[in-house]
Amino acid sequence: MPASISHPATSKAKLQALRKKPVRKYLSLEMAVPGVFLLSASIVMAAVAVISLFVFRSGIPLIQKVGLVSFLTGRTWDPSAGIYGILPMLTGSLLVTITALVLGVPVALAGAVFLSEFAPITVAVVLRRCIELLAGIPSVVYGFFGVIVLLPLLRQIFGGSGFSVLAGAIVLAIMILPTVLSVSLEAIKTVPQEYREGSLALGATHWQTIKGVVLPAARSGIFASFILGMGRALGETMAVIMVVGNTTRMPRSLLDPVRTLTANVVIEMKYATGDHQQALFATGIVLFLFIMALNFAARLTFANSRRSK
Amino acid sequence: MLFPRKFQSLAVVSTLCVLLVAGCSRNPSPAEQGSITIVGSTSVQPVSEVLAEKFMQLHPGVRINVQGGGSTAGITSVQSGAAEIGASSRELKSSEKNLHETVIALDGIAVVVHPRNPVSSISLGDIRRIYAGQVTNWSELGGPDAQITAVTREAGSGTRGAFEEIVMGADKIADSVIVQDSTGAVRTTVSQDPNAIGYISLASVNQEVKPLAFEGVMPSPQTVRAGTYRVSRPFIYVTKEPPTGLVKAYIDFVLGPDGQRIVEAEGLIPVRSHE
Amino acid sequence: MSPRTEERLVKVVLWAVAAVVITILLSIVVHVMVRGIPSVNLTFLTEMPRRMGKEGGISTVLAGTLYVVTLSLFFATPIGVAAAVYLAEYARESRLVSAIRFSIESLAGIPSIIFGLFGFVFFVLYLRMGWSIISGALTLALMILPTIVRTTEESLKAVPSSYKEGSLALGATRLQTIFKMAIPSALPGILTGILLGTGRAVGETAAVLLTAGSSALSLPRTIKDPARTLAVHLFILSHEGISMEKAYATATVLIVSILALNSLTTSLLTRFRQRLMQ
Amino acid sequence: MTLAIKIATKNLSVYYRQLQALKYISMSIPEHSITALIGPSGCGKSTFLRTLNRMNDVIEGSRVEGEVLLDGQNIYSHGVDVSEIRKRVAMVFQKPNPFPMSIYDNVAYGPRIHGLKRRGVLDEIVERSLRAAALWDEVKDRLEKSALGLSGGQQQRLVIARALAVRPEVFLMDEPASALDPISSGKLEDLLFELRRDYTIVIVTHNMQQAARVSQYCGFFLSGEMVEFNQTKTVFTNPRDKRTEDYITGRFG
Repeated sequence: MPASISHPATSKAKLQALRKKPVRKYLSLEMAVPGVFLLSASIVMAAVAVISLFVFRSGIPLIQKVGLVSFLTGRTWDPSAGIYGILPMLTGSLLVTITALVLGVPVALAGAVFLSEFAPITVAVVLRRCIELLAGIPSVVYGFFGVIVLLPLLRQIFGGSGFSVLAGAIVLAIMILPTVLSVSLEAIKTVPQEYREGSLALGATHWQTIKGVVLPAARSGIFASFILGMGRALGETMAVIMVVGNTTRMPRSLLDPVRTLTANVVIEMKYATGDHQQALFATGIVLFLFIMALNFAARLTFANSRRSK
Repeated sequence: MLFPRKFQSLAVVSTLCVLLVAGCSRNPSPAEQGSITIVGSTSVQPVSEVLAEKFMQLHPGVRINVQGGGSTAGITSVQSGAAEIGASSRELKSSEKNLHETVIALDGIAVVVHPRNPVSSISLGDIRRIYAGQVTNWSELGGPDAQITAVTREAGSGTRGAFEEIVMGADKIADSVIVQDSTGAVRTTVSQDPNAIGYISLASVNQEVKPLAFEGVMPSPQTVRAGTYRVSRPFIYVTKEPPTGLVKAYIDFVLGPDGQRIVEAEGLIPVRSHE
Repeated sequence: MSPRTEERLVKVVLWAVAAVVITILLSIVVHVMVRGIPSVNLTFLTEMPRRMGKEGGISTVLAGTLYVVTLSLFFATPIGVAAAVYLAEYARESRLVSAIRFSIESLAGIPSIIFGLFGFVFFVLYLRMGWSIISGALTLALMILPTIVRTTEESLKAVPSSYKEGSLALGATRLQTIFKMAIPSALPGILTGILLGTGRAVGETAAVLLTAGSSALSLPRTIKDPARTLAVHLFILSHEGISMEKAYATATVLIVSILALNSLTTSLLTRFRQRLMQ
Repeated sequence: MTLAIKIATKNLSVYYRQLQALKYISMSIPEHSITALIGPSGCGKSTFLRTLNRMNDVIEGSRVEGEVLLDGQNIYSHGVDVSEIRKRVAMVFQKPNPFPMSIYDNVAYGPRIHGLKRRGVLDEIVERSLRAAALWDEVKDRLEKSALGLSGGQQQRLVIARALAVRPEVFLMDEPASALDPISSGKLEDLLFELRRDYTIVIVTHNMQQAARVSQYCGFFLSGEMVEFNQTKTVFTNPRDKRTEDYITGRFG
């Protein structure tokens, strides 16, 4: 082949290669990398599936054996006799959680309103840092504090052992405070400034504006913060164990000791075998479904809020 | 059993995968590699740690990991091969009897109250009635007029098992009794509440709580060993097979004079004479 | 009550609430630190714990914490960021996407004890990883994944679409736009997510206890070795009643590290914002 | 044409931290008329408007010097009830800002915060205000629906109705038509003519034709100063200041 022909041909091919190569490389990357992204996103899905699978598989046999209804409504928990009823723990979890919300949510909400509307800049900065720190403290420290400070205090005031729904609720109220506060703070902050100005321009006071326009406009976000707080309270373990007394009897007042679902799992898992161990996994399943349902509720409220905006 | 049979074969496959993923392999015979994992009862953990420290001092090439997790976790781990030695503070269940067990020590269980509590001795009947929920005020036992805060361990705990067997007999611990899930938590509760009563490992008794004489006998290593103090339980090392190699060397050390001296120093009751 | 008096009253109440919150926080922190600080010194930080932590220091515990947390970030960060990029930049409303979103929210809501149970049956027993750094790290990675995904997605979405359009209009491909424009702009948010996750991992007890074990007798050498983290150490010290003095000291170290982590986040963010402003 | 003075400012200056945004403005706004404020972006006309009902208080770091007299009373003097001032001096913003609640609740919001609770009276006020804002016919069947479902023009008239419900004396409007299409904008101008009989209106606008069409008085702002204030006719046909002329004839950017 004569060089005079081959030369321009190769240079042309080279040119083409030069022009095409990076493009093709990029095209394949453009196709492949999103696949990697999707794969990563799917890992999360797979994780939830595998977690559900393993936890369910370890607990369902017992629920089948005992029967779902008698498992959920049984008032006696006596593993040595093979009796597994979690109604006291279910009640305990709900009682502790609801009391914690009743105690913690108003404070958190007030804190959020204070931070976004009334606090001078410096105070707000200090307070926010404190809230962050509060959120970062491991739950064991809270439990620790509950045992050493709270229980003796409750003993002094109410008598008895101090171990109670109330003790658990107070500790949890402090623990969920940062979550509820920061999420509702975000919700309040995203309320457009125009709403505030509109209300002020009508002669409303600052507080009337907050009450009449800002809080209603942020209500779905605030509600979501309650649900998040509730989820945290329901799921909290270590701090609660240390202060609620962990009895398996149905509580009759806020001053009675109780056991929560999480406590049931953690306390007995160390030494449980066979049916007993499965019963603890089954307790975990109940907790799991409960929290999933809560998440679902939160999701629905979010979806509703988006639609109304 | 936590897992159905068919998963065990799957487990083999997955182990291979894990070996690939983790990039480092577990030697099938850990004895030669010089590493032992002891998993189990948190009551046994402190003495195991001291024993392991000493053993590692004597054999610098050996590595011993001591884990908590509870008796069941220990037994399960031995069954599944995740650990060489399981530590149990309760007697093995009949379904677990296929494992090999070595009693390394005895542990007395002391009934304790707040140091300011005037009561200093208690009968078996009284304890039983307190825990069964029939006696609820200290005045019924010659103490002040105050409600009793009875504290027990969680279901399945070795300490509770021994307590139920020896003290409670056929009676059940009432569901109104406060449950704490560790020796330390029971001790803290009793040390803080003047009206509390609890039971803990003799080795964990300190000046924060006051041990009661039980049926007229004070708990001590001597009385437990002599058999006059009746509330005690064994500390057990569980292995899958009769121990061999490094595991055997370690257990022999524990049962030998050095090991048993450590056992005694930790407040437990040796099972072999070491004089 | 007139609106003006009402407003004054509300202000007083809110100030009082803020004061109460601060007081509670400070009393917890001060209570722990006052008892802890005297025992925290170089020996405490560099010595191995002896007799379950009753004597000695926390060197192996510090190392264990470092290993477990770093490894969990090593797993969670790339996956979390990639998942967030998918959700923020590629996802259209579809069944798959809403399933992914629901999974993330569920994962975020699962209590740590469930993670612990799962990690125990899956990593420790089923995959036979045993109580090890790797089991603990994988469990923690799953736990902090939603935090990273959510914060990263939020910050990617907060990048003005005009930036992206500007980049695309210059002929950059979508991928180039993501890597050269979107991710760098969202970096502070991504960093916050990672640090938040770190905080959660450092403070977690139940999940680590059940998966990474609690051995603290020697320095872990490989990822198959068990480890004890600071939070677990604190739990064991206080819960088993081993040594309150050491427990307070450990709690102090833990609180100080969380504080340091928080300040690091804040200062990084401020520096980043300043750079953007210039 | 001599009318009573509703609002007067004396040496009014506004600072945002170090920056002086308004410089010594003295102006008298006559009653029952429409006063337009014109000028390029950032000249201070919106700032000026917001000082007239103390909406500037909301902005952090702002500081006012000088006096604003409403019926001869300085609204910045000590002990003045800001709510009372804002009740008398209503404000309509550039972007319609109905609250995320029903149409009815939007209009009833003002009377309610000022202590009115009786449903019958509220119904009456809502209807009267919506009629006055020329919106009643369009919304009378959907009063319980969310106000966010209205069109932009309707929203802006709703906001005016909401302000009317508190019976103000003065209306401040900050470019109320700039976000609206020409038809809605026309409707709004018609409404302004109606309102002029009972209220004093101050309107900021970018739209010179609009200023010329609707207003009787006109003020021209530039760089925080008021260059010229006069009858609209005079400002547009015979400006006294060269800068006003340049602006009106479009010589500014």
